[in-house]
Amino acid sequence: MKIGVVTFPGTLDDRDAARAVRYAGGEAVSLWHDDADLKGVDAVILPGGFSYGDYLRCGAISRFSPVMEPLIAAAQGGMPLLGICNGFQVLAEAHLLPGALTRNHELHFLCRDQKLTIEKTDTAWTSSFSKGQEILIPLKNGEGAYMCDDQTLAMLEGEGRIIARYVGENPNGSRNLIAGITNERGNIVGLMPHPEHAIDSLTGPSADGIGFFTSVLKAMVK
Amino acid sequence: MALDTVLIAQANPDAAQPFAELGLKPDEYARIKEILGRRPTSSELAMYSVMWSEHCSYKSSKIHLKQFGEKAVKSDALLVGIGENAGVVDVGQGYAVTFKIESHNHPSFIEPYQGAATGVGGIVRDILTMGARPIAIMDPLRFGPADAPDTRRVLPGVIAGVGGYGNCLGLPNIGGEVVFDQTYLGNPLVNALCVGVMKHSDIKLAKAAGAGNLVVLYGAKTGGDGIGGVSVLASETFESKGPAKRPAVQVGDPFVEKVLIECSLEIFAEDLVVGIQDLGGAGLSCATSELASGGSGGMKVQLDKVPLRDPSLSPEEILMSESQERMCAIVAPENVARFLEICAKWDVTATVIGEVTDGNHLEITFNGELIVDVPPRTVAHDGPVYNRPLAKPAYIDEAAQQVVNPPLPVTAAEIRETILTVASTPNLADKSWVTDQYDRYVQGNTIQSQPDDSGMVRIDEKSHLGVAVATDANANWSYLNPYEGAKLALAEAARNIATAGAKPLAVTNCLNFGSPEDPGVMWQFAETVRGLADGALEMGLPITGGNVSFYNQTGDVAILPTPVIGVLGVIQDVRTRTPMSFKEAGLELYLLGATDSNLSGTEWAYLHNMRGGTAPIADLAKEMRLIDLLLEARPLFGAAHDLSQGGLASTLIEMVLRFNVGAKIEIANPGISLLSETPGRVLIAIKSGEVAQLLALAAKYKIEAAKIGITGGSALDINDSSIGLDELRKSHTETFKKLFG
Amino acid sequence: MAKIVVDVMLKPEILDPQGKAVAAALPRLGFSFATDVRQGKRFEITIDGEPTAAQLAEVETAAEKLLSNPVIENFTVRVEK
Amino acid sequence: MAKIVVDVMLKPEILDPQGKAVAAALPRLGFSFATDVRQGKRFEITIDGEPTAAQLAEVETAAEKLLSNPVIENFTVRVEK
Ligand SMILES: Nc1ncnc2c1ncn2[C@@H]1O[C@H](COP(=O)(O)OP(=O)(O)O)[C@@H](O)[C@H]1O
Ligand SMILES: [Mg+2]
Repeated sequence: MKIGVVTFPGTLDDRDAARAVRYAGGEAVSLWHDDADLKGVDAVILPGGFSYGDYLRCGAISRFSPVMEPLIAAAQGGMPLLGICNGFQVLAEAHLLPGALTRNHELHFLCRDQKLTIEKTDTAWTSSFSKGQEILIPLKNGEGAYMCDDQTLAMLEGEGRIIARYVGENPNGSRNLIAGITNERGNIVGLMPHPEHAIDSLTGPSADGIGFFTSVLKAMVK
Repeated sequence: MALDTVLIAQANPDAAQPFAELGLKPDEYARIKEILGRRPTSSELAMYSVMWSEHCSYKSSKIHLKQFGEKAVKSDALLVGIGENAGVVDVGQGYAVTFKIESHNHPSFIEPYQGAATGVGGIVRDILTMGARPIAIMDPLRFGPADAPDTRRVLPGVIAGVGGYGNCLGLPNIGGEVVFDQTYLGNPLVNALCVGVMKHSDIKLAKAAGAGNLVVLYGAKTGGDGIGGVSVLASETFESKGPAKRPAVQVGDPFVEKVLIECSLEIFAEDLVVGIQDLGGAGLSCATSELASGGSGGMKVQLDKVPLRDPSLSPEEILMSESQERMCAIVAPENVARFLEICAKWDVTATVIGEVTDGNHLEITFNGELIVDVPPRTVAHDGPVYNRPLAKPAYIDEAAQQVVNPPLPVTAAEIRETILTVASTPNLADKSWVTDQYDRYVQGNTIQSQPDDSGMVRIDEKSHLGVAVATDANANWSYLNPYEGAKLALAEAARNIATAGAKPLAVTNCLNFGSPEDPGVMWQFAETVRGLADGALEMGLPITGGNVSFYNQTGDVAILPTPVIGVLGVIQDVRTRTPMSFKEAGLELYLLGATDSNLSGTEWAYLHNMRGGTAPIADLAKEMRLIDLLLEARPLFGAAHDLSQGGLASTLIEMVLRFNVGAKIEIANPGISLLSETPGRVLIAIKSGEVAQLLALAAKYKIEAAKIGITGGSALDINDSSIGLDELRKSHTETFKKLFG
Repeated sequence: MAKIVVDVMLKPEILDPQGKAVAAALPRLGFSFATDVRQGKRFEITIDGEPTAAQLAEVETAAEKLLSNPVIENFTVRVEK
Repeated sequence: MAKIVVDVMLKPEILDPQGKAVAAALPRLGFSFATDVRQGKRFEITIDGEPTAAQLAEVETAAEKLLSNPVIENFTVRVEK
């Protein structure tokens, strides 16, 4: 099972995402932003970081990278695609997912161990979890507040497309405590916190994050 | 604008030059003339003035820093020592680790965000220059009083700047310090440390060897950053109207640096460079003269080839610009095409600006005219050396006379009150408000970070080899006795490494002081260096590099002498480290090391406005026995945490809050027991069944070991007093939010 | 040489934490003039010569596609003297 | 009710990484109009009634002390209709 991990200039968590794929038992293939070639991968991760310095708006410049064209087409055709943090921002900027990620309400970069509940388990990236399961993974970003208009919010809630919510105090001002969402089909997922930093309790707050990566491997076997 | 060339300098030897405005003394100017056998061109004057500045030439400190070489221990672990961009240490399995601290104090006072950000950027480039991948940063910081209005301007900006730059580079922040004192109000200290790792074979040096090899400048374009001072050259020598405004502040672009790191590492991996140097202070002046004098000595540079962000820059300004995110590489001609190709891949501007030549002339031309022709060593290494007068300041003996007797808690209510005060005082309060703004997870190798005693990162995923780094300074003790203060800071940093189970290997330092022209300050400095050199020798640790920051003073009030000492250690398997606290109830708490009643220089005395007394005398032989004990007894420990500022009180607070497991403590003489800061102490948690083994080892290493309590519960109970963990946490964590939130 | 200015502001219904923080800071510094503050971005684009209608149309497109995110932001384009 | 606009831009001699990134992105998207891009901040301040001279003077002071950093930025204040 080959999972592509895209590197944009300024991407930081590509090696961690690749490690998470390996830990889960998959093969990680690195994809370069400037190369419109998906190298035959079965799924793709857009990892965290500060692509293009997060200048202008997070993800705004990266979404126009050459690799995005075949990627968008493949994802629209059903290929599993996970955007973590900056990757989520890219997905929102590319309108593959609704809404936008905006400045944290306290206006600081925030790095902390965050509890989430998994609310949707029938997506390509969350099937290893049980509904309502609480997990602990790092949250780290400056612009992680999920924003959208009321209509979109009602749609997301109504269709059950919120895959994970923050537990407890709202860390960044996200509407309805949204930590991650999916598209209708369940193959594209955007998640603000970082499961790739929680695959081993030696280096992370838990090993809870591995579930996202084992999920997609299962989904692809099917 | 007329160009001052070597020919003109020869033809017009008596032209007046603004050397004083550039910070050169008349005798220094005379020496330049003597070296060149003529007056310098304005470009040469620019180079000498900046390279012979205190910051670049170490003219006041050199004579003292020599001791680090003279007293050095012979260490097989040291692969590259003082003199290069950063020292390199062998940590085994073919890995080499490099680390260094630098200061960016003054710029951070002027523009806190950019000052701190570019401070991080600069030290990271120093580490990259050695051929290493940067893997972690730390940020020892000092500010004025926590509630001073200017601290509310400086601190949030500095924190945002350290985070803004470091986070964007993808470097985990694994520790640092935040300390407040009145003397830092106009002189905040922003020190930044970076650690990097490489294979032995990848070590790179700053040398331009091999005639015919090319000089490649790559990274950001050159702008007018940080050259406020040099504009006098343009205004006085050339045009009466003067040049456009030149910013004194440098603005960093962390995105460009991140790309520069990846691009450089790809270049290193293909072995495409002969020598390399980052551009930091003194920009191209420094890089070209250091590269040339580090190699065979000759170099030709075409300055007009330098890509400019601001086309109005004069050659003098291009030579002195401190624009960030630039590197200079020496590349064999056959490798240049590939070098440029990698740069193009990363969208990094790269330009061949010159070549290495035979001989010992650094020749710089501008549009074909020779504007610099100097022996590079005279610029880079043969700067002036001062043996500045020094005198023990009067305050030392006065302070020694003072009685330090702050009120001590006796009753249960007083103990409670004391613990809450210690928990919430800004110097000892929880620093999450700061560290939550730093990414500690990126790269996926962080084993320890704040609030642990040391930062620890894994460097090999398979073998689990790791390194630990701690930085420490105790300016209160350094103020009372700079010699002992330096030794005590060294011992503390080493101890902080060892509590986690890592073996101390090497030392770096950042010496922050007032004006070297004040004999009292110079004495503090000399005593500090002597203490550090003696201490490192006694502990068998090589000093691999460092940095000196002078002129941190407001009027004639200097900052407290603040030698920040960094110690690096190695741990064979990070999975076996000792955590700083306990998750289990029922463990016995043992205090290793004895406590004495000296309260001088403690946080408790400071809280009661008592700054006098005498510092403890460092017992490094005992510190080393304690370290050996910690390393040998490690398998027995459930937790180990160092005692330092805030004494046992602070250590207990941090331990019970770490994993939210309380403790029951029984101590005689609670005031002294809780508040003394006697060095050489560690609190450990151990299973009852293993105590006998511990005591045997403690006896072997002649370290006192005393049971003071037991873990468990949801409160910190000390004798008859009790504080619930929730209340304690609130008091510990609220301080920073209230002040800066 | 001309300067084209693109102003980008969050839509009124989108929460603006930066503007809110400024609005809260002003009274602490003794300034009482503001009833509301919103913070946005200003782009100054330099072009060679006087802008043509075609160029201005291009700037509009760039403002819509790149400089702003229509999900949360509005923009205006104008030529500045 | 009136709107006062404060525009804050980095001084021309100061590096503007954001503007640079935008300028580099435009041609990649096929836009060739820009010879330079600078990015700054725009504050829209709402006040009750028409602004008085005293209020405008206050806004100037606030712009200098809070909204901009004079070490690296310039600002302009104007009333918008
Ligand atoms: N306090 C010190 N202790 C030991 N070495 C020092 C100290 N200060 C400076 N050095 C060494 O002197 C050399 C020059 O220092 P510096 O100018 O800071 O380096 P760079 O030019 O790379 O910034 C370096 O090798 C540095 O490690
Ligand atoms: Mg250097």
